[in-house]
Amino acid sequence: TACGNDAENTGSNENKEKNQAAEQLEGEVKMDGSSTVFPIMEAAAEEYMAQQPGVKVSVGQSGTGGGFEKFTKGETDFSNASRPIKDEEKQAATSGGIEFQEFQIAYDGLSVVVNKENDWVDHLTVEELKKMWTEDGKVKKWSDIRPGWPDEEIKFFSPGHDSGTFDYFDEVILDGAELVKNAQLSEDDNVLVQGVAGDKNAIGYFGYAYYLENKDKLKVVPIDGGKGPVEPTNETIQSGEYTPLSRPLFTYVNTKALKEKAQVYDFAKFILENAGDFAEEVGYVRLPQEKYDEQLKTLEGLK
Amino acid sequence: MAVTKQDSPTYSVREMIKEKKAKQSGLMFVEKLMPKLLLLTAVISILTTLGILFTLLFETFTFFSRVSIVEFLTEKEWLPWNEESGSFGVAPLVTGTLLTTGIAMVVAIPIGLASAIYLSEYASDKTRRIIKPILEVLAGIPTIVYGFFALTFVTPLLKQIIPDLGIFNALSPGIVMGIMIIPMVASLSEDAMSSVPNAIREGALGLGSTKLEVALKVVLPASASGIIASFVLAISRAVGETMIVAVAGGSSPVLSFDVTQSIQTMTAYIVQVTTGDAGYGTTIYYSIYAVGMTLFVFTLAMNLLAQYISRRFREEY
Amino acid sequence: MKKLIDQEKVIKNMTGRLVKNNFFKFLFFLATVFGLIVLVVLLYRIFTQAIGWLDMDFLQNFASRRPEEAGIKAALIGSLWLMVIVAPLSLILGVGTAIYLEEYAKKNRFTDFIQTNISNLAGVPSIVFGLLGLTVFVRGMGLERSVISAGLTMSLLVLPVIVVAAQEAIRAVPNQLREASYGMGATKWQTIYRIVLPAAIPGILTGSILALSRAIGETAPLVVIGIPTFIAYLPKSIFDTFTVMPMQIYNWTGRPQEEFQHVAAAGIVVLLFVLIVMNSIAVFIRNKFQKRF
Amino acid sequence: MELTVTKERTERKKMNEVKGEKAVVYRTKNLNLWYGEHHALKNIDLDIYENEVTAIIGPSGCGKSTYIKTLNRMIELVPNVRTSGEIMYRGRNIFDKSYRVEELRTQVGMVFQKPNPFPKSIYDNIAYGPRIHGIRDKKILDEIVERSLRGAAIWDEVKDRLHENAYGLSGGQQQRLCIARCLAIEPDVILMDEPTSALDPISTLKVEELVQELKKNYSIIIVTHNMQQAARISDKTAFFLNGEVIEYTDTDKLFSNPSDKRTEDYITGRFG
Amino acid sequence: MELTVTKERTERKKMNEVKGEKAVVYRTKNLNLWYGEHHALKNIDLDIYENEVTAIIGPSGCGKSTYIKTLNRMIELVPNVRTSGEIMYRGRNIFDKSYRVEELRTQVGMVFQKPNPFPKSIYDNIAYGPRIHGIRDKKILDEIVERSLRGAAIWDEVKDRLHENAYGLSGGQQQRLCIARCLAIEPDVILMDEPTSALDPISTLKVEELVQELKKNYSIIIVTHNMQQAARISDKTAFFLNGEVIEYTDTDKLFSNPSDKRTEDYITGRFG
Ligand SMILES: Nc1ncnc2c1ncn2[C@@H]1O[C@H](COP(=O)(O)OP(=O)(O)OP(=O)(O)O)[C@@H](O)[C@H]1O
Ligand SMILES: Nc1ncnc2c1ncn2[C@@H]1O[C@H](COP(=O)(O)OP(=O)(O)OP(=O)(O)O)[C@@H](O)[C@H]1O
Ligand SMILES: [Mg+2]
Ligand SMILES: [Mg+2]
Ligand SMILES: O=P([O-])([O-])[O-]
Repeated sequence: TACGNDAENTGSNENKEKNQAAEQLEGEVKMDGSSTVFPIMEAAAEEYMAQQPGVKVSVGQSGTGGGFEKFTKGETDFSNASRPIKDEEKQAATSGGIEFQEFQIAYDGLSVVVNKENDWVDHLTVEELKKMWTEDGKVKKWSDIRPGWPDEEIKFFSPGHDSGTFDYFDEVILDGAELVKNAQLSEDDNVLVQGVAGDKNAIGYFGYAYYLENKDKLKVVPIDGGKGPVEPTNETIQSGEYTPLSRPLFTYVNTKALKEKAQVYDFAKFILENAGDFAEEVGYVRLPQEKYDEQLKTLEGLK
Repeated sequence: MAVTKQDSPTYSVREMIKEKKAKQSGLMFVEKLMPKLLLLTAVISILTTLGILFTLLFETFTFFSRVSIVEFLTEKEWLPWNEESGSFGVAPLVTGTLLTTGIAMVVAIPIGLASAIYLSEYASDKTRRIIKPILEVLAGIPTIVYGFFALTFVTPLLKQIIPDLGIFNALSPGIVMGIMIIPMVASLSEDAMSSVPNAIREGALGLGSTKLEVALKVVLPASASGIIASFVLAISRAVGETMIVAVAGGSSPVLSFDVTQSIQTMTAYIVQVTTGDAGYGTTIYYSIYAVGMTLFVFTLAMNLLAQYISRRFREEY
Repeated sequence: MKKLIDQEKVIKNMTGRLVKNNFFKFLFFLATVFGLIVLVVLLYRIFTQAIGWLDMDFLQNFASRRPEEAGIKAALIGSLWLMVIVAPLSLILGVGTAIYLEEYAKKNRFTDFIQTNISNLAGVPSIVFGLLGLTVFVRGMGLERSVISAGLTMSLLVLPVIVVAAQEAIRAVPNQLREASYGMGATKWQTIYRIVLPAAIPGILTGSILALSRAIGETAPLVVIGIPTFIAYLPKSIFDTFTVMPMQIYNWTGRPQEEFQHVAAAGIVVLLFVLIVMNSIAVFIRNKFQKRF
Repeated sequence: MELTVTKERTERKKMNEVKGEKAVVYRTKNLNLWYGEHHALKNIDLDIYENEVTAIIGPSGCGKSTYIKTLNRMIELVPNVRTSGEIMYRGRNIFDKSYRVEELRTQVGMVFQKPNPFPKSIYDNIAYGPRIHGIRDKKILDEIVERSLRGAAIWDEVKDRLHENAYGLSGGQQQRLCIARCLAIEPDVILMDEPTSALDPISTLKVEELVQELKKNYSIIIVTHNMQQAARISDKTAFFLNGEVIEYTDTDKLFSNPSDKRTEDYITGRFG
Repeated sequence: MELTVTKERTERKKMNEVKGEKAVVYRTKNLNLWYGEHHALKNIDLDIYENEVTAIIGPSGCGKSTYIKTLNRMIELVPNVRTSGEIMYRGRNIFDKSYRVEELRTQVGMVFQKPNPFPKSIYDNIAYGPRIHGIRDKKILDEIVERSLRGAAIWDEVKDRLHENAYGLSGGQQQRLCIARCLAIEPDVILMDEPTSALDPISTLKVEELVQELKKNYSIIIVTHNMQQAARISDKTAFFLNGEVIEYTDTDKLFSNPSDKRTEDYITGRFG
């Protein structure tokens, strides 16, 4: 009974799936990588397996770097990433005989937040951000950033150095300069939320989803990237208005697996078809539909 | 009354044993085989160590081909994130580890030993049977749970006493780690103390000793080796504990002994990197093996020291 | 005969000694209770968070992006699978090693070396075992991120704890019992198997409870090995990929949605339940056998 | 030792007659004891006199050890033990809530059936008692140690290895060490539970002589399975059977002219 | 029991004279033993005869236990023990590489100085020996258990609690249980190291009678610190002193007319 699962299908492209459901697949799909991307892929795997119970999808969260390490050794079919693959990793892939294809699946808008009781910050420019967050040997006070702000020490909360989030912030804001030494670092964004929510002089940044979930506890800071202050919202992130702190999220697929394993191809297709929905559901922002369509074509070409 | 030919039945045990013996050639085979099998299991532990050394050494060498070992040992900053201007001095990670371990021991050793004495020397059998398993539940709670307990309960509690306490600090995870280790110290020490024969306790009580005197002057010295062994295991456990410090200690490798501020331990660093963004083949990637190696050498040195002490204390009864 | 001991002074001292005894007794009691209080606080916090989220669905569902639908089935069964490997393997290896060292090994350099080696292994951080497991089992032997890889890693991790506990327990068995058995013409192995081991069981179990509890709650080495977190199927053999409860809980606590904190708490309750069941079985056996010689 | 055991006993008996009745050290009134459900001591009434040796004899399992352990409340270490009745020591009921058991045990030393030295050096074994009672002076301790070891007839064997572990001694030596340990705190009463059962005849003789010597200052209660020993060294003897005191009287009388048939049967080896 | 111990002994002696010299069970030739540096047995030469009771006496620490433990090679459990010389058991040197120690110990049972029951039920204690030697039949085991317990004069006391733990028994009961355990495998020789030192007189008497009974089928070597016991029950007696055999001859002769001055001094209680 090949069509048994159709009833459970949700989503916009029911018709397409009905056609495919005729073909029941089996086998494993192994996916690992960025913890930022994890919730989207969890959703994808969950829904996909409801459709294709014969396929076993596992999703790990070893981090972008850890994911690529496995990926370039041929241990996984997909590697999720919150940044593009680096040259060293490309090299490792080549020497491991791995060919791959990059797909963008959603946007994340890094959100800069301050305490709810902070009534002085209305927005920050990229320069101000850089000034605040770079180490210069002195204690940073709010009054150092903009005259008129309180003469109080700023408390910094940042994701750890080894996260994709920090990496991105480092690239676009710090520009390679050293992060303030007394910043409190944590690998866990929830902890950062607590830190900022607990201290009037705190400032922090993390993924958009964490801000969305804690809107009531935090105050988000509009960022002025040259065209006036912009607050991160679904619209501003998707349209690219929220810059420079919005970043794409990726998944990389092993093209050999794509060719040899029907379930890998099928799952890749499923992701591209549904990633937008799943992204929004778990707190990220969808890409413009053209981007998904474009990538679906690329995928078809790899079959 | 006794064994006589009359009341013995038709069989003789002696004859039966002889008979069976002839058929029991398998017994001698097992007898010869067992020590060899057991030796094999004992050798597994050596293989494990070799495996660890092999795993660590290989990548550590690569690391030291990029970063000089002198820098690793003498530099005072741990800033591996920047490929060009990074600094690889392991000292901040070591002090972070020492701080949290020290605090944990200050909590676990007195409380654990005191619990052991209470359970072994004062508590009734029934109390012991109830309390010991409950304490063991404490040891079984996943460390990740403790991590959040430290962060969301102990740190705010401590902040009431120490207003300057950072949201991440060495104190809170140290204390919680100590609490986690209490059952280990208590349970293993209690076992060591329980194995001191009761006749010895009676001897001391018969001289008019209070229970405290029996515990401290007779039972403790008699079980010193077991107790020290429990301390060693506890210290090692604290040095190697990962999730609590990773969650509640922060990720700031700084060379300072200020327990109120954020730190990073060696283990937390390894977790940070293995779950993080660092690419395969980067210096950061190799640095976790060098840190792992440091951790290994560290625990090795400590254990050797503790073994030396425990040998000197050993009592036979 | 000249009295060297002044009885009056002895009686006078007595009060002080007794006060000291009672004071310390109270202190020791407080110390014992301290652990219990922390446990109560911890459990209270977890249970209040878990309430309303813990139901049959939670046990029967796989993980999900939707907190209401998220369940712990794969991780729970995965943890049990892990125990299926770790418990027998580490016990056999651990007790075997302990017997070898205590009963068979001659006092020589090699024995000393094994002994030292074991004590040192007991101190090697779990995360280092993770690196070992990744290199040797996952990659070296090509076992991938399966039950068997994780099980082997965890077994090696808890092995030294079990060895040390078993050694202490075996050492505590009075020699008179061995002599009695040998005197009956029992072989060495018969004596060990029928006399020494049964007498040492309570001690061995105590150590093993602690060790296995640790294995079931351990996260760090599995993080290093890279056990996946999202799995919506059950392993069919020890060579299948799987996940375990601490990994799943770790994942949930890191999620942005507040509701996942409750899901995590519910997961912790399940984990604690499994732990308590394990402990109870062992405690039952231990109490059944426990005696002082 | 210039006096034979018998001579000394006769002499002492004479003295007693001169002084009249001695003071009661222990007065046991209607003592009952249960191990859980097992009724181990039944309605014991027994007066024990000062500066005498009181022997307790009886077949295995009759409750000798149980009774003697009750006298210094050591029995309380066994779980589920219940008692009723009274034991007055020097006029105070030892079961009184206000009676500190440590005080009782400082006055009432005990030597056990099996040797139980501490896993410490010989010296530290003996010095343990004085030390817990606050004696720190090295010279006094040295003196106590030597005197106690001499008293237990073991000094010559161990004087050259006082700082070696007591577990290196043979069984007999260990037991004498335990006696010495008990002597070190100069108790008022000494309880001995088959103290010579692990000793060879020579050590046994020495201990028996010692017991005679000690009772000048101390009262001694000795459990023994050796009727000859009881006859040799004790002034009074109690015969226990199945947890009851069958007969309690002067040793001479009990062995020469027992008033109970069961006593007679036992001492002549006729029942069992 | 209709025969007194003495009657029986005389009878047996007569029989011996009729049969002539008995077979040698154990022949010890020039045995030396060291505990590390301590020379504990010195040039021991001793022949032990079949169906006799051989007693070993001597002061504490003289090496009695050491010697008897050497006879079933139990001494090997002590680390750093060295021996030289030979012990022939039934014509084979027990130190031979090819002699399996388990075989030796199955033939040579042992009862120890301190009771050492296994932490098992009474039944399982007795059944242990037969079981390890492959006897599994429940009926036979039941019979062996009863017979052995009766043999050790403890059946009546424990028959209702065969499946309770042996540690619940009193010291004396435990020791008799250990004797029963040894009887269960019907050895050829029984070594006893002060087997009655923990027993009351009645049990002691029973065991002594039992020893007499057993030697009809078994050869018995018994260490005792009780010279009366040696005199009562043994056929031959060896007197040990400082690890040497001072005198070894017929018990009657040794106690009535010792040829060595030291023996005389010892048995008359004159030295120590
Ligand atoms: N801890 C205990 N629990 C239960 N019953 C006990 C305990 N100790 C002794 N008994 C029982 O109480 C009775 C008296 O024991 P006790 O040890 O006083 O005898 P005893 O006269 O000293 O014997 P022995 O001469 O063998 O030492 C015995 O029947 C014994 O089995
Ligand atoms: N394991 C041992 N290690 C070192 N020396 C020992 C050991 N066992 C006994 N000895 C010593 O060997 C000598 C003989 O001891 P053994 O136990 O044979 O004496 P024994 O005649 O049985 O004395 P007892 O009547 O007290 O039991 C003693 O001096 C004793 O101290
Ligand atoms: Mg007794
Ligand atoms: Mg001996
Ligand atoms: O898990 P990351 O997205 O921080 O690499």
